[in-house]
Amino acid sequence: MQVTEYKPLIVAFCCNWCSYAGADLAGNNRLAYPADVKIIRVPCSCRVNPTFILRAFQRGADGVIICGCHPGDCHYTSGNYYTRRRMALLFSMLDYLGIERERTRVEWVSAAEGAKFAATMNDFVSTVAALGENKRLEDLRCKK
Amino acid sequence: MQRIGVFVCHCGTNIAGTVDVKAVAEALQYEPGVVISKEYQYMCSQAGQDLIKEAIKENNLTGIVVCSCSPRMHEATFRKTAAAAGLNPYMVEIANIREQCSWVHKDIPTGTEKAIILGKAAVAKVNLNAPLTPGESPVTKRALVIGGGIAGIQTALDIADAGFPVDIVETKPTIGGKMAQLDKTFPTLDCAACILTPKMVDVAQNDKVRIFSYSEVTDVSGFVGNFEVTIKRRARYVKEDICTGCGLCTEKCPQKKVPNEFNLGMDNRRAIYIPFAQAVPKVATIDPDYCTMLKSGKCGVCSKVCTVGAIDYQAKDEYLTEKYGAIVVATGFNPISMEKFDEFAYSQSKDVITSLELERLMNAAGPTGGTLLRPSDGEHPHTIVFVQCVGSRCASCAEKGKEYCSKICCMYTAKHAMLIRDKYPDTDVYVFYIDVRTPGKNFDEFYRRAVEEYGVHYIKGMVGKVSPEGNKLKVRASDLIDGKQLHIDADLVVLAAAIEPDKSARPLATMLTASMDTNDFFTEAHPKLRPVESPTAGVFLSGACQGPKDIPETVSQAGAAASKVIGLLCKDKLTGNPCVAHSDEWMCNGCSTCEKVCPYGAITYQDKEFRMPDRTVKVRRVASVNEAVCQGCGACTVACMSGAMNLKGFTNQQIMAEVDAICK
Amino acid sequence: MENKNERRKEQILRMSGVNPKKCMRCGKCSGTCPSYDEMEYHPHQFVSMVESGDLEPLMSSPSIYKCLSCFACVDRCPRNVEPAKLIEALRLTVIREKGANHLLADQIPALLDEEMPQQAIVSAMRKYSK
Amino acid sequence: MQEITRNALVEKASALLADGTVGRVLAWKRGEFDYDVTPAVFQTAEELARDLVWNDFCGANFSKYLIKETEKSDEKVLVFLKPCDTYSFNQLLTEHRFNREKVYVIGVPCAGMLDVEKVKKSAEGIASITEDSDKIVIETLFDGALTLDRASLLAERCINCKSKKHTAYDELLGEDGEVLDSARFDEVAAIEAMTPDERFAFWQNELSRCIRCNACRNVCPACTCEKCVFDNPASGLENKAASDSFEEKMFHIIRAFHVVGRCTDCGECSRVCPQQIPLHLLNRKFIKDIDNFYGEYQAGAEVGSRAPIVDYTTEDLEPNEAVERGDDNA
Amino acid sequence: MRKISLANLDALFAAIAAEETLYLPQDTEKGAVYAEWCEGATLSNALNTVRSPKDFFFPQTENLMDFKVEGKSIEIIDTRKECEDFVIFGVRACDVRSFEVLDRVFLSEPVDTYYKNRRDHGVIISMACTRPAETCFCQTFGIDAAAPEGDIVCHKTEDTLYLDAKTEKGETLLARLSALTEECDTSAVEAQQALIRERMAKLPLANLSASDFGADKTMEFFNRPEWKELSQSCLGCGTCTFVCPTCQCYDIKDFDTGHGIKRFRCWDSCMYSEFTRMAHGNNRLTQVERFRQRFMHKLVYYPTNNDGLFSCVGCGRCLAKCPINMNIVKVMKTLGGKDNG
Repeated sequence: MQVTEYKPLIVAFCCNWCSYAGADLAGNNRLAYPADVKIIRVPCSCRVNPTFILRAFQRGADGVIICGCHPGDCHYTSGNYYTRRRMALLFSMLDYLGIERERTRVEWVSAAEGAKFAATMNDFVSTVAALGENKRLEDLRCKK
Repeated sequence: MQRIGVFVCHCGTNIAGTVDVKAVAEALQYEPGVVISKEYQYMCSQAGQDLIKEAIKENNLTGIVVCSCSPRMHEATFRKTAAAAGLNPYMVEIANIREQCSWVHKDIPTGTEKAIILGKAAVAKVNLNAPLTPGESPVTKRALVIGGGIAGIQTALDIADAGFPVDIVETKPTIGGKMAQLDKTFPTLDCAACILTPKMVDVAQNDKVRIFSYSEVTDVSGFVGNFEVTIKRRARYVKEDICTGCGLCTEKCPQKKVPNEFNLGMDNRRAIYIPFAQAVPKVATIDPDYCTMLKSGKCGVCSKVCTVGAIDYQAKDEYLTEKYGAIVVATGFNPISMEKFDEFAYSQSKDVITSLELERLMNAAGPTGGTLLRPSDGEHPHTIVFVQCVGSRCASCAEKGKEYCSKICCMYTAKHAMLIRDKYPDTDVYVFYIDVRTPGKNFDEFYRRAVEEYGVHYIKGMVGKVSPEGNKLKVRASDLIDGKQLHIDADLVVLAAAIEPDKSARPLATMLTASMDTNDFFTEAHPKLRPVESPTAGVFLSGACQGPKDIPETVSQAGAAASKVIGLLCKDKLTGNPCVAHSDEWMCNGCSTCEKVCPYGAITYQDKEFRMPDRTVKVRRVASVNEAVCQGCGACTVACMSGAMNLKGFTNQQIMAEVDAICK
Repeated sequence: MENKNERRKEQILRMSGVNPKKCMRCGKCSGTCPSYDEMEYHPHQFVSMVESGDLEPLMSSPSIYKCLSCFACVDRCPRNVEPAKLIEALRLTVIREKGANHLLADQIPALLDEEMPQQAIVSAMRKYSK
Repeated sequence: MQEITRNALVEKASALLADGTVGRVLAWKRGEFDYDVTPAVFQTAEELARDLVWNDFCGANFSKYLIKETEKSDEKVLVFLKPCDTYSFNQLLTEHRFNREKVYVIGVPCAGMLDVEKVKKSAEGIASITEDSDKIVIETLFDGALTLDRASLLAERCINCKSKKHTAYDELLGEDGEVLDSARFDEVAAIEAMTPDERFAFWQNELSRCIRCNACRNVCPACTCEKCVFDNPASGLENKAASDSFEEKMFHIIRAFHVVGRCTDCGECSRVCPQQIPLHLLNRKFIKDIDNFYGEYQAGAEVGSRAPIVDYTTEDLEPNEAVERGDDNA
Repeated sequence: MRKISLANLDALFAAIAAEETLYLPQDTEKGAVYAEWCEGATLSNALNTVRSPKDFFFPQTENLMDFKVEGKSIEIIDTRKECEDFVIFGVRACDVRSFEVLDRVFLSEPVDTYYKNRRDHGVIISMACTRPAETCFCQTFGIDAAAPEGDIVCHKTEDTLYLDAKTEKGETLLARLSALTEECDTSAVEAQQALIRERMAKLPLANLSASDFGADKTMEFFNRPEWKELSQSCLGCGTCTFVCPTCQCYDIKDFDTGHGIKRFRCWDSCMYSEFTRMAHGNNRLTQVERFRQRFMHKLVYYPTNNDGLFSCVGCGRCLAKCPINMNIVKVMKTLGGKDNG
């Protein structure tokens, strides 16, 4: 496989109760993942507005991942079920507009899944790195 | 414009080892709004906190960013620090540069660069923070306990003892629950009825407690401190306040062929019945499925024999609505169905029974008057096989068994084996087990006594097959220690059936918006630290509805739930979480979308008068959030197209500022 | 040697698709096995011995041919361990390592009698051939 | 050819004005040219007799006007709704946008509306347009008369008409139709079948023409926010610039997302776009996905239904699968 | 006057494009648009483009300057680039007039240097209309579609293109093209002009009169009750303003890119509720007021400040594109009914 030098910028939205705790656990266990991942804490994955995702792409993000509690485990009972529908529709739309589907992802990471968090981030970063720079949803004004 | 202080923690070398903390502090001091940026060895230490407090006072800071460990670790600490220095605690943001930076990245340049970005994001957020104050709501000083088993009874008694009125809703005609069906209790072998019935009487006589038996909860609205609950009182066709419980009607009723659920269908009762002698309330109930008077209008015997005129064939279901400050769920458990375990022949042979059925067979008030007789032929069984873990710890098929350990079976089986050997020394008792789990006070001693003193054959291994042959039950099992397969001709096989939450729990959870796990056990707010609270504020858990429990555990959890309820009801007002949704009424178009997604029913709509810019007055339908109910998930904020709904502490603007800062 | 055994174990687990770690040592498989008394090693032992890498004794034991492949153990195992599949994989490993079928197709007619059920012939082919 | 005549509408409206059932009438008003029709409020029978028009160019959907119109006074408003308009009507009621009691709905059957752009493409300098059963006769300024098939001039939304059935009315003129089996998703499927690069090129070409005039939003019966996020400086999204391709994509994705489960596919957005961007293809993609992922759902088919975007089941497909699923549809 | 055979049009375009960027109307599936000429591109026969040519001088969005923030210091960066010469070919009489309307706004003191820069470098080659549309009413504002203004004026007949330079800029360009063109008399052009004028007279809006409107008529029209009825179906979208060749309102905003600020301006529309929003809020609160503003500006305010010149040129774009078909013609007919039958 070709070694890519591209360092992507990844925005990860993590729900406070599961995935953010999962990320903390990955830290506690010193499970490394690329520093390209920057986490934003939200109370629940259902707090993530599609606008935030587009905004991230506009400002130069190359990939956006949303992490929440596993379906059925939402701290707020049903938040991640709404996330699931919203993002299914949004991702399908982005794909329809010809935007690389690999740039967006939803993963369910529980507070106990530090290893899964790190593995997911490693995988996502390498997937996005292979795609290279986000050109289809970029805002030229935001380029340096 | 905010005046922000940035405080970068070394956390010893935990952070400083991979992050150049000085560089971080330096880089952040030029961010908009930042007036001071410092680093220190341990920010969470007293000295570190003092440093923050001083900086707040000296620089008149309006907000602070602490670059340190996870907010899950010390956000509360630093909020208190800020509050102590006179700053609103919600003007604090944490940049997680330990768990999500120094601990997962290896080299200093990378770690430092990321820490700076995380710090910038936190600064960008604080720039848009606003001081938040938690809202207040009054508390209705009355509790509801759903379920009248030992858990519910104990909780109700404890709450009533503290002086608060409490109502018990029980679906059965009597309270008492599963414990009332038990014979003896481990590990002391007290008679269950002897210790339970006095409590039932206590509860019945306590003037703070109302018992709604033969009733169910049909609707719950409101929120912690202010629930409004609709209770359906099913028609029992007997006037509860008049019936003396003399029992004459239950003797005269001509309909004798009604399976007696209290004895698990092993004998019959009448169509008008009192479940058992010590029932509370001790009043008769007519079973409308069997009463010929109710079904065809012919009979009326009970009405004729009743000396006080308590029978009322015209009775209807009644609904009553009551306000409560707290709700305790104590819906209990049931053994799972054994129908699907073909290998144990439960459906084929009457002599394969469950442990609960055995309890009734051994109970003096049971169908056999306490003599252990085979259900098929009424003979005395000589060889009895107990099978442990039937449907428990079962990963294979979800529709058959349960993945969890049912917890109580090891001990009650030891109890059964011991009692049988004690009463009928001529019987051979085999217990097939996978593990014997006895973590409890005097539990292991109890189990050892069964083996050592009572001569119960404990065999490590599992029964593979039970096949009825003639009047015997051929049991094939393995003995893993001796390395042989056993073939036993048994007279009675007792299955330790897994237990599952009562079926009423799931619809109830929906009404309460309380969460459940995949097995339909209620989820606790925290599995270790808040075991008797549901994540839904004001809803508490008591007994087996939360997970399998034995009686001592149930009673102690019942007490714990009661003390939580008392703690809540003692308050005159509740303060909430200030990070709640807020509707901008000028922006709201009244579409009701947010109302649909709110899992707590925290959003309501009302028509309000607005003075429009052109000086006209207009009535508009707008959303308003009940801050005491809102838990702050934010589902509504995304559902709201116009952006009228926002989440305090996590506003659209704050999150976008974080995005912008990260994507610089 | 160590390596060969490890490879073998890995292959057996892969072929059978069984994860012996799921076993909770209840012995229901052995309790249910109709061939129990014929066997030197019993179904639950197969599971635990494969897990501990103790393959040689199993492979040289006639027990592997005593399993009827009736799948009672598979059906009743509360943890979905599927011992019969493990035994079958062991059997296959033995036959493959021998380099020849234990039973050749043309040997079969001589062994047939009228009483023999079709099922037995089919399962015998599976059991004794690569 | 529309089944109901203009005079029938005028008579009906005049009668209801006369007997006091309604105080005003929302209907189409004739303009300078035969294709020039403006939504208007009529107060008197004289105005109706003079100016009301009902022809092949009465595409405008009145549902949204009801929000403003019902607030003006306590009188009832008479509104003429075509079948597709009634879906928007119901959806607005679902969202409590106006008081049903203040509206008197007359359902008008619709034989499909003509696309003015198609008409103008086939003839320059239009003097008049007349109908002759299934033919349209266009009298031009310089080239004499042209006779064209009516079907060839139908608007895309009418070719793919989803329903001839009125989902709401107080009174119906003529016969009600049926919900149709339309091929409206074919175009979406064709785009789905493209490669990602082709799809990107397609939309880049379409959306880059956007001039941010907001006609699509302002005409949309689902866009009834008190203040649109794109007009609200506090939202962080406000931007009038048609600066580079991102802003338009952002605008159209978010706009489509905001009407998910609420868009009735009335097609007004595409009709009014001065740059002829096929905006309905965005909304229809969402509708198609909803049908595929969560079961068929037609916004506005009834009042009070819960849109799939604000609903869920525990068995819903995962977002990452949703994209895969899109492929299978292609 | 010079002429060139239509067969040689490509050569003419190539000669222009050799030194200046040449834009001309080209057909697309969705109507004619101005696009840069390149080998093989053909001139559209459409009457006019969907969007007006005002973009060339007053683009929809334009970056004005950048700010760079470094620590506590702010640096202002002038992002203006020297504009290169360009030629717009085929501008109709109405659109040519629109440049005069824009000039009076942008070139009066203080001069808009961004606009002037482009205006100085642009050469306008106009084209007389032969087949006006039913939506045309340029003659209402004294524009002669048969004799447009411009640096070079063109007439296209069946087989020939006639070119006539009207300004110094035009003469320089035409001189450069002299090898391709030949001198001719004006007879063919005059014949065509007669035909055009005859056609113009027959247009449905030929008799539309603006005589009631004009400078200093504010009080006559401002409080007319008809505004309410006229505006009641207005959606408040910006279509009319954005397709209009003379609408010149813009908004200036700062865009934070995360690593600097870009100050840009973009077209704005008086139809928008946020138009000219100030600290105290909006000065035109209702759509009636916003609607009235647009037409009062075109027909009264602008003439008042600009020697009676109307800021409508009768191109008909708003008639064609308004989603609800409300337009200046209907406004004029309703309010200025004296001469409009």
